Amino acid sequence: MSANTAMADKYRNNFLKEIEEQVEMGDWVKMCMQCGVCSGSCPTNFQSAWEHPPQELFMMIRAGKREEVLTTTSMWNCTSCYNCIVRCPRKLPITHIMHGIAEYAHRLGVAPKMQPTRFFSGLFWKNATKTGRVNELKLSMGLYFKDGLVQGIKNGMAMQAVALGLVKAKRLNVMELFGGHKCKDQKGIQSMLKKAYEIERSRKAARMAG
Amino acid sequence: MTEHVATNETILVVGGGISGMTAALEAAETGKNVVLVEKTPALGGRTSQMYRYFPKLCHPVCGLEINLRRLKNNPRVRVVTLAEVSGIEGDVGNYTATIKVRPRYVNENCTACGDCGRAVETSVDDPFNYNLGQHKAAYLPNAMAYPQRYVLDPAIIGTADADRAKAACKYNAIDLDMKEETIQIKAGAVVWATGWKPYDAAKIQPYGYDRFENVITSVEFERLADIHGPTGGKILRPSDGKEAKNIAFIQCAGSRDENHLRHCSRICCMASLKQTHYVREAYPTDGKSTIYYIDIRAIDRFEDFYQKVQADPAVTFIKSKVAKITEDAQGNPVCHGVNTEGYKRYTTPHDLVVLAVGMEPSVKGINIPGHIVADSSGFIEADPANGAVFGAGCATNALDVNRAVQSATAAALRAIQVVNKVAKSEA
Amino acid sequence: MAKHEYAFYPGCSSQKGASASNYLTSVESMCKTLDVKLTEIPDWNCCGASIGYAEAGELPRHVLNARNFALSEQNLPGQEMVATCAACWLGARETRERLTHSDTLMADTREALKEAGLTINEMPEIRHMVEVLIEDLGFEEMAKHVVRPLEGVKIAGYVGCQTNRPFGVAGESFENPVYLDKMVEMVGAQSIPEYDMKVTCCGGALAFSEPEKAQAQIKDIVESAYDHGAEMIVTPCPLCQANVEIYQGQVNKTYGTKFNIPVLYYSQLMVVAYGGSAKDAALNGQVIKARRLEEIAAKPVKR
Amino acid sequence: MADIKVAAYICKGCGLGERLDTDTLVKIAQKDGKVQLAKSHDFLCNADGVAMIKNDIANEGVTHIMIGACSRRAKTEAFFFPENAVARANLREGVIWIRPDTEEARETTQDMAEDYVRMGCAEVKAMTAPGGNPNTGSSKTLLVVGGGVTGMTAAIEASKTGYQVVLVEKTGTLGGWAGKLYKRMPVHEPYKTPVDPGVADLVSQVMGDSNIKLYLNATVAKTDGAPGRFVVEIATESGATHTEDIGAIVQASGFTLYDMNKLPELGGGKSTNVVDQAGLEALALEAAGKDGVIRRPSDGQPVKSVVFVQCAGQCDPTGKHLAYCSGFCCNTSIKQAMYFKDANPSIDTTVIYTDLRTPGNGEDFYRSAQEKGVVFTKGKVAEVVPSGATSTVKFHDLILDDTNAAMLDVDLVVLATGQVPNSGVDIFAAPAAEGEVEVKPISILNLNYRQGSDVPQLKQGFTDSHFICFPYETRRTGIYTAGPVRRPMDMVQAREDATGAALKAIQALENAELGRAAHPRSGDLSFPKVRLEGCTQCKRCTVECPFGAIDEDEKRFPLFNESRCRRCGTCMGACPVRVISFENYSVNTVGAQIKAVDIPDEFSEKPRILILACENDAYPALDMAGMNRNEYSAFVRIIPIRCLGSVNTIWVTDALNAGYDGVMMMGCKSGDEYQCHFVKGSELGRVRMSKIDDTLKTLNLESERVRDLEVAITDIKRVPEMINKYAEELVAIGPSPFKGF
Repeated sequence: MSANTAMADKYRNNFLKEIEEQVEMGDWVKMCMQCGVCSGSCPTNFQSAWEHPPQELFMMIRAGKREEVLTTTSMWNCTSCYNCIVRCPRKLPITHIMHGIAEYAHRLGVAPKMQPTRFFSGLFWKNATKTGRVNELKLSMGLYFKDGLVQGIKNGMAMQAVALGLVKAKRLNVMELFGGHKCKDQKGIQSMLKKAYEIERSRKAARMAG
Repeated sequence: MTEHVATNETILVVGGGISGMTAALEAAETGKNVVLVEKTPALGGRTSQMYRYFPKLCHPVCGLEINLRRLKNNPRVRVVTLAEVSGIEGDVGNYTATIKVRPRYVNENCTACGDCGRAVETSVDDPFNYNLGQHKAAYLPNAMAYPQRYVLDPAIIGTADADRAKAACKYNAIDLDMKEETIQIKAGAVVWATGWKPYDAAKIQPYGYDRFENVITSVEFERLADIHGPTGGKILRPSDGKEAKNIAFIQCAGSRDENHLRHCSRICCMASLKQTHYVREAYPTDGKSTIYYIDIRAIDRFEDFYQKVQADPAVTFIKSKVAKITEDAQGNPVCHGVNTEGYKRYTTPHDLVVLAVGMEPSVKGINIPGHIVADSSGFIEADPANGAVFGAGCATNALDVNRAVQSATAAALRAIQVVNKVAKSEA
Repeated sequence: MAKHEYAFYPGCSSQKGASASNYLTSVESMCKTLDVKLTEIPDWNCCGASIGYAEAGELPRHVLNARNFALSEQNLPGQEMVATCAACWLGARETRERLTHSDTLMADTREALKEAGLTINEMPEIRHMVEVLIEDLGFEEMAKHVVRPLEGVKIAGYVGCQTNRPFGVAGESFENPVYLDKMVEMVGAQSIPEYDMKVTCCGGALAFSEPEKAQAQIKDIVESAYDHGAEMIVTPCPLCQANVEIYQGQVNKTYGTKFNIPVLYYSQLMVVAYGGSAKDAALNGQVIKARRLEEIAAKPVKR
Repeated sequence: MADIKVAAYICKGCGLGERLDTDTLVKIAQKDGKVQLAKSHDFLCNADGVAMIKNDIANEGVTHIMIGACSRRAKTEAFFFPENAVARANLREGVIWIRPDTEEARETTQDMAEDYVRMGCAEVKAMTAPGGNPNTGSSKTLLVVGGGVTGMTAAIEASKTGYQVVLVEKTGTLGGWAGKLYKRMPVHEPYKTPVDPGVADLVSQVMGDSNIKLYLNATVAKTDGAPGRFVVEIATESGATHTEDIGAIVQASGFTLYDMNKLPELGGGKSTNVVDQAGLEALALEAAGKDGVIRRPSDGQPVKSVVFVQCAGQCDPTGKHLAYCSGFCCNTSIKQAMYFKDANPSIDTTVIYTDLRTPGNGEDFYRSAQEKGVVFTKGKVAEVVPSGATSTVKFHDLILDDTNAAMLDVDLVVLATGQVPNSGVDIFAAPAAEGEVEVKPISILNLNYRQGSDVPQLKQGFTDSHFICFPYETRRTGIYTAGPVRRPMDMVQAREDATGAALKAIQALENAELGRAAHPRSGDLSFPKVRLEGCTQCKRCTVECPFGAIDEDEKRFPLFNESRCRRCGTCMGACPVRVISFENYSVNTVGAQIKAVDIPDEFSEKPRILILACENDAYPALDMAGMNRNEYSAFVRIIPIRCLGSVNTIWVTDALNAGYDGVMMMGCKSGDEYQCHFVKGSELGRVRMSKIDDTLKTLNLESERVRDLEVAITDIKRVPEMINKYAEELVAIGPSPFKGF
């Protein structure tokens, strides 16, 4: 049984409870009063509409629309601009809730597979935690080649001008592909993070049991 | 109104708005002596600055006229204007209030003939019109002003203008040597009716009240609609004097917001619904109102007023807390947000935006002499610890006029109970 | 002994040959003039940035930042941590807030840190360089060192998001912060207080993953700068700087615009105003050259 | 009439001296006004001027004073002579301030001033200083009808003030609705958790109060008399009736929940698992008595899911159910939802609302409920379908715009049905149409009044009052309604309201003893006198009095209950034979002024227009027009009247006969949203004047010669415009044929 169905089964029809226990800052969802200031403050929602803006997601969660919420691309449009947070009259940490729901959907493996930001987000984290520091070049390459070699070259070409400009300005170092910046104590970082994941997993499990 | 001597059978009423006047008059008409203290130069308070009341759309000054007549005929009420209570000593049945009285520079000889106003050259902001307009530095506070007596703005004292005013007065009513004085008033009980102040709209940064001229507050809008207001009752927008025909009303401007006021101010929804009538009245054929709201709180008998406005095709309701206001090239404020009923995004320009600002108790922040128990919003709570200092009207809660009068009448009785006990013990 | 000393957290983008290396260079020269001593936190690591959320989860993210606290505390005891990158500052500060308000989270963090042989006793304060300049030195002190005012240059102060929300610089408003405008005036240039895109989001990490969305934002930001007659844009954030500068060519392709406006860091303006050379200010690091500034930097210093 | 000495004083201040020929005015007062003493003064309102008048009163035996100066609304402290009859000729606001200061205007302006002096003299001569009401009562006992929170509070507060109280409760127990509550919303911070209703405490206070005489299982069988001297018969279960002497009455008859059986579509009456808010309180009390678990009525199973339906049968524009919102139900549902969540957080509780209304600190209560996990859904409930032990709630989710949203397997549905006031018989209700079965509600007060048994109602059954500024002023003097019978309200407000009503009642009985009028002419000592010899028993006065002050004696003559009277003069206006008058306001005081005006002949091209202006709104508006120097025609002569209702047609016909070219009547707005301070005065006046056309025909005059206008106190621009327009129209119509007769 997949992690997703396990959870769905565990929380039967109480999606709100599931979100409260399993999602970072999820226990704030119930405090929303549907004023919509978050949806109206979101830049990407205004550039090109989210499928479901934050306040609507909160209502859907209360209405138990589990499938729709976890599989939507919406949260992945968050740019972490924090407009919603500072304007929310109920002080909901909306940015973090968006990240939290996204992370949860990702964890359950139900988030839209090739959603570019989902992909990039994961890529970034791996890139950053591998050596302890971000390797911008590898990061970009990784992203361009996410849809395979051909598409990668296309993407690369498209970004060529940009890349070239940066290289000229000594702000992109081709040598980064081989080695590049890194922390000394990579081992320590790895085991530290491994521990952190363990603890977090056990905490969430405990919440579910309790 | 006369100058009776205050004793500990006297009731001190602080605040000359509708709550304070009601408390004072109800007590006086029950045979008690009252001293009514008002901060500004004239009685009437916040409601006298309103154009119409909901739900009857009648005029606040109409009720004020009656209350003033009751006052003029009642020797038991002594009115002290330009006065603020700075301290209260003593205990139930035996208080002594210290009151600072600012100089008016005009004595009782004044006939309100207006000669000084014509003589003076300086103009100053007119607080009665929320500084939307100016008046001469020698002025009658407003058309209904009681006492009906001119005031000199301290700004001109010691200038040639002050001398001009003095020279113009045939009745030697102008006394430039008046100084601030401190008087003491004995009282058996105190009614604290200092009312409310509109929440500082500049603090609601996304709405740019401090940046956009055509974003105003609901109380300012009252002055625009009022015949006695700066535009003589025409609804013109501040930036360019253009007729404002397409007006947005934004609810919960400060209220129901943990970044500002945590409480719901109760009256703002009704105020905006009422103000859509002003738009209709001013522009019967092409006036348009849009109300952005979270919940319309047209409580109890006001509901049918709400239903009437809903039926008006010139009024649109959008369930949304406006996210932010920007200004376009024509100086139109533009509302950005999402209608949460079915998720519709909007970016809508208006001629004028009116922020339905919340009610903040005037007592908030200032320290009421004699430790009053107030809630976290600053409203006075009914509490034995307050002794014989009784809150009334909007100093105690976000109330409409009807409820404020209720509250003031109740406070008057509580005060009477105290002075009656005093009278008994002294008899 | 310098006037001000801080534990320095440069962040990934400020490393040599990385996207904000010019930022670092200019900050170093700026600090020299202002007698501010920055000591790099040994072996600091990435803040995780907000974009890491899909994999990061809560605790790992905080642990990552906590490691920097621990290192700072251990190696530079008593010093406050200063970040030049808005994202690093925000990530670190967020972690600090959460750890302060949750004992469980703090306990879990300590447990994880053990694995790296580290621990936290007192978390250092987390400051952004801009905060240090404004709060610890002050505009007056900063202005003292101006020897080559950037007279007649009109500059749009683009604050962006992360130095401004949710924490922001003390006393500033989320919707209309003015500290950048003040800095612009401080260096003798002309500010544009009415620049209405000053807090518009540049699209952040979406610039990589969903460029068209980010670039739509960038278009507004640059366009408005032009509309207000700006010759250049100044910002306190590496991601803002990069996004707004390097994608202008692509924006032009998409929207048929002719954008070509330099985007600089406040530190670069200050270095030039303080009499530094184009090199000190790392003007060579601009993808869109800041000619006007280069000219000024070439001028002799008024003494 | 006792020998009177009239003195006229003309002020020269405020430009009167410059703009007018005041010496002539003094002569006019002597010659035409026929006053014994006439003086002018440079500055009449200053200490010296006032001293002069006081001296004349003391040493010259002056009894009647005519002051020709500023408006009667100005300088009231200076010209305060309560012992004397005083008239004010408004030469400032009413003459020089509304006329241009030009040579050509000088003559007409002077004419105006002279007429006002004549009018003032004529008026004051027709007045006498009021002697006071002889038929006062002196009972200082309050009657409180209703033993709920409102009634108990009124009783306790009155007792605390030192008054005796008779408290009548129709059931066997005190407490009313609140007595049936498990808990209530908190009244102090923190507004987070329901608290004890505190009714028991009120009950014990009442029981332990020697000032309060309590009748349980009792009703008011008959209320006779007037403030200060009510005689009330109280019928008790045993059949015995007790008679009490009462000074004033507080009616706190409360409310009944709207009947949920009228809401079958919401499951009302269809299943025991669909209850109203009272039903839920009962379940909560029952649970509290046992294991604290609220159980499903149908089978006693613990409730695992509950849905609250807001505005059930309320806020209904169709007219089928209640049109209004009851105000308290949102907080009540929130409170009741907490009953469940506080006991067991895992119970699903949902509140379905369209607009959630939690004013003031109720917002904290709302937040607290959300924290506790109560789910709030903005939606319109279409249908509640009970089946077996559970129900399905079908609704339109307004946020997700889902018209087919539904909550399944709901154990318990609570309908927030709202308050219906127990306000007794609607005495002005239209009689039931043919075939329609009329269910007359039971009277609360059984008033033995000519106009009916209960306090008049406004809209939706709530008792009538000057709703905004003067909420307590019912249309039955000395009887004050409080609590949900006056408007929908929660307990906190009801207690506040009760305290206020107690004060008004105390005030009423105190003033009744002194013969002083109640609001709005508070303190007025005048009262209507009737010359019964002239009365034709037409009953118009008894029918029209807005306050039901006039009954009929056994000989069918009008019987005035002075202390019920509010001095509006409507009876005086209604009387066709003009036998009703007040000492300081009568057919004569106004008639004399009308006659005093000097009417120029038709060749003078000086028309005359009589304006009868309501003293509460129209007259102040005209004053303020003057203060703003908004000019109007010099041909008008304005007489302030107490109320349009007091206008007697004779004034109009007299004026027209005397050669006035037109008459304007200015009164307040009437109808549902009336602005008349005597409630019905302006309406009655209008009805009366609508019949004036016939009179005009008999005089064969154009109907344009009389104009009835609705004027508000803010019409400071509009009124002058209307006057000037009318003046022009009259020129077109031509002069009155009656001139010079």
